[in-house]
Amino acid sequence: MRDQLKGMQTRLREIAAAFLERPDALCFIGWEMTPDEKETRPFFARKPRQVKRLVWNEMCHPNPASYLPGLRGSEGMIGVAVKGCDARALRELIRANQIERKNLFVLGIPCAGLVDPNTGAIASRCSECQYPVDLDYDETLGPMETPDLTVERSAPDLDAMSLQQRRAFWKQELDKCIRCDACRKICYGCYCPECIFEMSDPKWATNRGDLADKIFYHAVRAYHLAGRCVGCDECARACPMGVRLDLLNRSLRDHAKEMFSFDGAGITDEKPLLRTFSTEDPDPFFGGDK
Amino acid sequence: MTTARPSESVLVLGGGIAGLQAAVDIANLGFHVHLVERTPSIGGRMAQLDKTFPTNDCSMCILAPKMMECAGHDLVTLHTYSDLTRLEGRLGAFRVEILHRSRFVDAGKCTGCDDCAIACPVEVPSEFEMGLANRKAVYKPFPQAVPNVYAITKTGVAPCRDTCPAGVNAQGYIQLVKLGKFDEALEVVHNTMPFAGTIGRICPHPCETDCTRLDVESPVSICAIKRAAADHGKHIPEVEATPQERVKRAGKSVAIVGAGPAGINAAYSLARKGYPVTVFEKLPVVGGMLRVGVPSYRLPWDVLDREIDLVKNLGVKIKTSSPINGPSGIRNLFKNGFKAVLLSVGAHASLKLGIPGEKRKGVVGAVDFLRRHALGKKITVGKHTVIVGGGNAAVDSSRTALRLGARKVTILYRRSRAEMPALSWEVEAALEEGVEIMTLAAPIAVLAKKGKVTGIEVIRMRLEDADSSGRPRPVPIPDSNYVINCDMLIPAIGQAPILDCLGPRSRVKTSRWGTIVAHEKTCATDQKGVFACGDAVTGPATAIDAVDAGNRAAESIHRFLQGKPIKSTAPQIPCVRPPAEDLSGIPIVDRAGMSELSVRGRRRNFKEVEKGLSVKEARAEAERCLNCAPCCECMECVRACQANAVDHGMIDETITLHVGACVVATGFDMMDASIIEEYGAGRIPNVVTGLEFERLLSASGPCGGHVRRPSDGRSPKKIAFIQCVGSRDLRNHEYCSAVCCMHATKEAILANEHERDVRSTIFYMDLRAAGKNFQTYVARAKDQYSVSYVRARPGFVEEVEGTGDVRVVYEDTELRKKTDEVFDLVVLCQAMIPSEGSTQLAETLGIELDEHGFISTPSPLAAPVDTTRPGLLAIGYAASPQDIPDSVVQASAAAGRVAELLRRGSSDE
Amino acid sequence: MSDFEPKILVFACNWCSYAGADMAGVSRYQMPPNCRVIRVMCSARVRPEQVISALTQGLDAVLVLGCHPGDCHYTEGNYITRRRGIMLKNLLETMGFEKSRFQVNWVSAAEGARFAQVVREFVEEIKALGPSHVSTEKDTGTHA
Amino acid sequence: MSRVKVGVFVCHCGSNIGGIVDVPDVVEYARDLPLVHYSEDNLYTCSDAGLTAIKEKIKEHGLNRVVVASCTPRTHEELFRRTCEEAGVNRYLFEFVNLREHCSWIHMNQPQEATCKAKELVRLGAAKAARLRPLEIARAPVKPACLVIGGGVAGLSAAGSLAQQGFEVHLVERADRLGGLTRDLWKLLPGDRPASELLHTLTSRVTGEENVTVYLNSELDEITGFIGSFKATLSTPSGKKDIDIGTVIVATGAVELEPLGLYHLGETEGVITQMGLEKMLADEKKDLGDVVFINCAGARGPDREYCGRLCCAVSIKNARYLKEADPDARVTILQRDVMAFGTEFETEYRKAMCAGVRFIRFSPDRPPTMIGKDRVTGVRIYNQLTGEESDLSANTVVLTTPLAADAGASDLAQMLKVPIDKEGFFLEAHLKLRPVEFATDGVFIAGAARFPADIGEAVAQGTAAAAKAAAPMFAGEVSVEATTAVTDPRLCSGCGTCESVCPFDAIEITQDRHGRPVSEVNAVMCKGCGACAAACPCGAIQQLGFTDSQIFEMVRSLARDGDPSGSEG
Repeated sequence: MRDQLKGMQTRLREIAAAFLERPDALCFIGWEMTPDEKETRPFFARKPRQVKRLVWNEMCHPNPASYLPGLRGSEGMIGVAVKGCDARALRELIRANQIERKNLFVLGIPCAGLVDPNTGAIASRCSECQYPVDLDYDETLGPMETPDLTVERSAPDLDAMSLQQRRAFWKQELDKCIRCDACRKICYGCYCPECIFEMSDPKWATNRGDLADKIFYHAVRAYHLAGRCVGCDECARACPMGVRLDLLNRSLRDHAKEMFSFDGAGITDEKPLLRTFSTEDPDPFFGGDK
Repeated sequence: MTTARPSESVLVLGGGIAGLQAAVDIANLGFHVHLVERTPSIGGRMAQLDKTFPTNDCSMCILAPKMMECAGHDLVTLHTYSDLTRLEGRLGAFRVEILHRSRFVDAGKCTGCDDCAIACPVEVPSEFEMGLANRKAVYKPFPQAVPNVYAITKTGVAPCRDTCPAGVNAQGYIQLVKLGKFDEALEVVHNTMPFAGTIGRICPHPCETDCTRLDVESPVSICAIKRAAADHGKHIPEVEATPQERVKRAGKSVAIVGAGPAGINAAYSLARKGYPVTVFEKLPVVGGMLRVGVPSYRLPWDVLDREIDLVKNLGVKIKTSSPINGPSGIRNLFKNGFKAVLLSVGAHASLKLGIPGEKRKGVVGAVDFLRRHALGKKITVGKHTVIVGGGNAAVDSSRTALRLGARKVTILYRRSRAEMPALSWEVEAALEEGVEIMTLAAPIAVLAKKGKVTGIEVIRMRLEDADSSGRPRPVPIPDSNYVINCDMLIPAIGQAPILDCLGPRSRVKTSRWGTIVAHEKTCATDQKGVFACGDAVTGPATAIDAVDAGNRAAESIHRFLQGKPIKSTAPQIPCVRPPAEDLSGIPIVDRAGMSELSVRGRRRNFKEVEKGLSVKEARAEAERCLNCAPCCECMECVRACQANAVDHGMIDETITLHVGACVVATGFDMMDASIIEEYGAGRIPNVVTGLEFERLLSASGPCGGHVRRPSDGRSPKKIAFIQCVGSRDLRNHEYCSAVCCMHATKEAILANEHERDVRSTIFYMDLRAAGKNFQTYVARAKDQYSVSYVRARPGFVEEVEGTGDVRVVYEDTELRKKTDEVFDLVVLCQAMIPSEGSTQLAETLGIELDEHGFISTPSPLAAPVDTTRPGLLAIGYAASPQDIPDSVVQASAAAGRVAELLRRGSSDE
Repeated sequence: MSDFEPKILVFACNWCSYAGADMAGVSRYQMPPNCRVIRVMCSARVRPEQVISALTQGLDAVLVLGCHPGDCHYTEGNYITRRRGIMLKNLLETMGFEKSRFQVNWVSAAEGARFAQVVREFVEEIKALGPSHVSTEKDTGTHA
Repeated sequence: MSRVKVGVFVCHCGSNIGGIVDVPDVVEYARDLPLVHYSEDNLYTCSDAGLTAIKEKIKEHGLNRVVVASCTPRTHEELFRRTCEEAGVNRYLFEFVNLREHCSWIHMNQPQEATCKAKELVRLGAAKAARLRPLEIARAPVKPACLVIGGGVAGLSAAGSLAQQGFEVHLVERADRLGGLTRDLWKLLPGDRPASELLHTLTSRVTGEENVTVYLNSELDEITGFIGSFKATLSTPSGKKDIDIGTVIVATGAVELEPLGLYHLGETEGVITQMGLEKMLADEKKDLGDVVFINCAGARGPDREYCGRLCCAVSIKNARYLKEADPDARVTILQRDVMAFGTEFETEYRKAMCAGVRFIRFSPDRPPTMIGKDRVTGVRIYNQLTGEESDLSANTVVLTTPLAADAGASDLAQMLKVPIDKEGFFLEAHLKLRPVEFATDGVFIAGAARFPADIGEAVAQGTAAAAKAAAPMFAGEVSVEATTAVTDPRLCSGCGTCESVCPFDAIEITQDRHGRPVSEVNAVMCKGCGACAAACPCGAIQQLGFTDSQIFEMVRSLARDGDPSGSEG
């Protein structure tokens, strides 16, 4: 397994180098090892010689595509390496006019599951792994299909909890939150020029730092990702206080699947969950037609 | 753009969905639209629908915005509660007359706040709810009515008020008593006379003989209710004239000779108009016959005096024991500054029997006998008293004689009991008290000894055919006379006026019966400024007649003093009753009995016999009133309305409009389903019509959307719909009404939606679901709403004994067998016919109708909305049977056609 | 929590549910006085963020009313509200709010009785639940 | 902007409000609400006295926001807005508070709670009023010219009506002649007049009118723009032609369904459709022998659920003509409900029966079957009434088929951005109350293109569509309520959520000056539902009159209060 990754990494570097040779190439976004060699971080290679810093291994958690909105409108072609979940995010970004496909050189990398640095086992996020369907990559390092991974979902299972337990769980989790907004900064889906939490009129967020304020913040952030979250769990990974934000998005994804059989964001070109409706949607509100 | 913008305007007849849509579309093309609607609100039949097929839109949800758009449009003028009466002219130049029926509510002030309806005591079946629920006389057809203004249904005057000689508003005070508002009830009586208590006791109440309640079980005891108002209510009538008028009329004082009911009422009426009045009364007491003619056990003197005080309270001076006699009497009155004189001296002279021995001692005329008693003079009554005559005076004398100690009292009457003019209940009371009545007997001679009467010779009579008065003629039977011993004889065969107030050469003419000659309506005599009324003019009549005479005299004197022509110009208001079918189904409640003094309790005293109704009894009795007018002008609404928008004085007015074209959209009515007896409409309670069932379904309907069947209020689980009731039927209407198949399907779906276990069966011949999405709608009805369709035309329906269910007997043409099935409820989808009055309207408009009564369209393909007359268009159901979408299309087409006709005056006409 | 009087926010759409509320008023259906109705042109105008803000700023429940599916004056508004409502309801339950704190319902212009019934049942339900758990735990978080 | 001064007018409405709510107390409470400058009560605010009071106080106290607390806005909002306008205050600086239907009438036996609630509702109204901005009604010019697509009876009627009204009309017809389906008909009901006579009347109102241009053998290629200013490109025999129009009427009609294979149509000789029969009747070809009609052929079935509406009338008409031409011929109509609704068709149905036409009912699960190999000789039927099978001799079998949607309809629908239903017919704005309009303003529909319609209905729908189109053209402009949506480019990420949510396609993602994608609202097409404003994550797009800040402020003032009688800043 190790040398398979090694082979892919060399192929990655060759393709990146070839791309950067092109006169209109602006940069190639991939991963590089962090100084402590334990994790990877995003890396913008601008010259062919920098490709040797590009790596591909089981620690490539970050999503290179999430930096594309920042480069919107810049001159030149942008190369980007994307694994399955990143590719789904890329499709959503293109749909949302955050980057134009014609300015991109997309390198698809078939990922066989990332490793959680703390436990060494396959990351729990990969339990949700699903590849996008018929996305047009410029190049791929192999067949971009969903690997068959059997990964346990990370505990706890909120649905199994009683209301009181859930309430206590979130009180304890959200108490930890220090509103550093790291989760918003890391997420591919947060590309609004001015986020509503920074607005003064209406002053949505009260910043009183109490439970009410935090519930509001995390509920609104999760709601904004309903039908758009690809399940990369970067928000949870980026949270300095270890707040289990991913559980909110997971619950919404499960519910979308159950109620509207919506498979997930960016898998197909079908209209995203909350941008459309169906007259046959369930009507759980009492007195509804069905 | 070449279109000139003429200031043309267009008339649209009918404010239903077709009329509304046409009005909006025509206005959007720059024409000024006059929308004429017969009922108080636009909205038409669609407003009565709960939902509309096939989308099951809530009907009001889509109609209300349309009504607001139409009413709020700058170029649309609504003429609601109005009818077209005349149309003449040609395309581009029509002159039309519109009758604005009076709402009795000022549209500018009314804000639709519903306070008046809450106060109104009168309930009538609501047309909007197809008679399944009631509404008040002041009403809005439905909550979302546009304009949001109330109207009062006042089609005429109730029979009780119409027959009352004085026109007292009986229905008015009955309704107020029903509400327990005795003060206001008394005020209504005081609008006509002060004598509520008096008349309430002695009136022959002709109003009760004409009361509609008679058709149910027995008339309302109206008179007793009036008396209850006097007994339990308090109201002091005030002078109505404004201060300026009073000052102006101060100089014009009126003299009235005779303080009887006529004179006093004239004084009362004139005083309220602000005139100073002085009444001259010969007798020492006030009230005339009321005081000295009617015995106090019928009319206690304190009741009479209390009501006369009301007149004095208005400033009327009454001078008793001051007769006006001789030729100088009247002349002196004028000399003393009176500007007008009214002679109301009544008829206080007893007529003589004209038989030998009449002048003997012990023979006393009835009037004199009663007067002497009333004035407190001593009268010795014979042990056995005989009274001759069959009228009230006779009966009063008989019962007075008993009370004064007579041991035996006999009434002789020459005809039979049936012809006795006295009030039947007074005769019965007399019999109860022991008075004997000998009929078919007439006195021929008075027997006397020592100048004192000892007996009377009587001859038997037999009756032959009617004489001039319409009563059978009594003819003496030869030598059948016999003698009755008595020691007192009271002739009570009539009265005549005593006219010593007129001099011998008075310019006031008198008739050969000794009564004053005065104009029947205006009470004017031949002498200028001298008027006469009451018994003195008509001979003995009832007290209520005298009250009316007094009022008429007062009105004439008022006009005389104002220098206006003395003729009565009161508009003739029709007498109306509720339609007969509204009377069926009213629970029987018998007339309230009046508690009376026991016979023993009446011996030898003049305590009042009839005790009158208690508050509770009076209110219960008033509940029986059927509100014929229906508005009773009890003025509760006026008192309740803080915007003082109610104005009972409003009258209908006709306006003239000049329009370029006219669009007729008068819609449809439902055929009377009871014509088809075999289906039992109107006979079997649980057989209802389509529109009635729609109201039962409607959330704003009589049972709030929970369907309850008429017989026992249970919610029906199995419902049958019978189609083509009267449609496609050579006996009634050959045409197909086009919408009933879908209407039945919709109602079946809604019934199931309300309660999921409801099963419906629709009996049809051809299921005509031919519009857009209609077939899908029918399929959905079958699959999801347990509606089944049976192709059969039921022979007849019959009620299942005891359960109220209905058995439908039919031949199923698909299974080819005759069968029957029992349902909880049967809904008849009867034929829909052109709205009431369509034929006259067609004549007024000069357009032809087709053989079915719909407005004919000569070229239905090239010009689908044109009629036979250029410039007149016909749309919606009035033109041909069609549903709402087709009517809306025709409405817009009419707008297009109007623009074509009026913009370029196109040549192809 | 018998004497607890919840404060409830109701969004009603101008064409159907607001008209239904009017109809309830015209028919004098009596209701508990806990609801405050805010009129919006369509139920689709109600922002989920506004619902969450309300529930965390001291209101005990939020009810969004629209036209019956198919009746919407703007043809699709209530369908959009329905889908948003389902997702928001799930999110709120996940974060510890009781199921009925946020409800969506359909009332047509003529259904005065239904509006009254919906309001009555909703107030009873919230009264039974007691005040919102967010407002009762107004502790100061670690972060000023 | 001058300081915000809110005026609050609380109504008694006789005793309807004042009888339960302590109105003076509410007025007192309102006086010290934030930014409220003046408050008073009156007996009937909607009466003339009430309205004049408002105008006077606006001038007297320099009020620039008005709150009326009385009954329901659905009836009086327009009245009070006009009053504010007459007093010089922009009509949108007005807020309505419902104290009657939503407070006094529903809390009649709880006066304290009703008064407390009334105070809060007034506070909500004042909070929103303080944040209202002046708005202007959006207006767009409308060119008085109309494009009518389709020259059948519906198109002719529409074009004729508009022509008579003096509007410029462009009539496009795909075929080489005007008349559509009616051209191939022989005689028409009622009156058995020849179809050509009707067509002459209708076409004479179009040809020869100088403001009408007829394009034969032509089609619509492309159309852009919106009500008042559409740009259409026609492909005509003489090349492409661009025209500017204000409104469009779709009258493309429908085609007769020819269900090949059904009852051996197209396989066995002698099996024809009604249009085939009409041609034969027109060519005086009469020796058809015994004829059997089979109604509901291809209609009211699994694949085509709708009823053809007029085909029963056509079969009744032609059957009678056959009997009148050859009384000895046996003419039978096999039917599954005779849709002869109304007066005219029911009479025709009876006339046909009297002429000797036999009507036999069959049920869909036991349809008739053809007899005869190459040429049809008879029809085997199961007679529902008698319950037996029997054979009818027939030289000709005529299938009565419904009108079906024209194949080209879906392309035209795409071009005009109007919907079509599952049967392929155009979908109107509202089936009951707006049958000849599309939801998209300025585009109208008439005739069988919407749903099968007989000639009388098609002509009526044509004239109706003309009237609907004439309204904006006559007014020369279209005005639209100002509570539409508007985007703030600074906040917009260009993500297109609003565009995809808008029910009326009134939002478009365009480029701003720097080439950044930004959403833009067409105020004329926007209906003001607000769905976009609620979908936008960052609130870049707002619905005027119902902005986030206004609603947020109302909820905040409601949530933060404690006991309303306690005043707070």
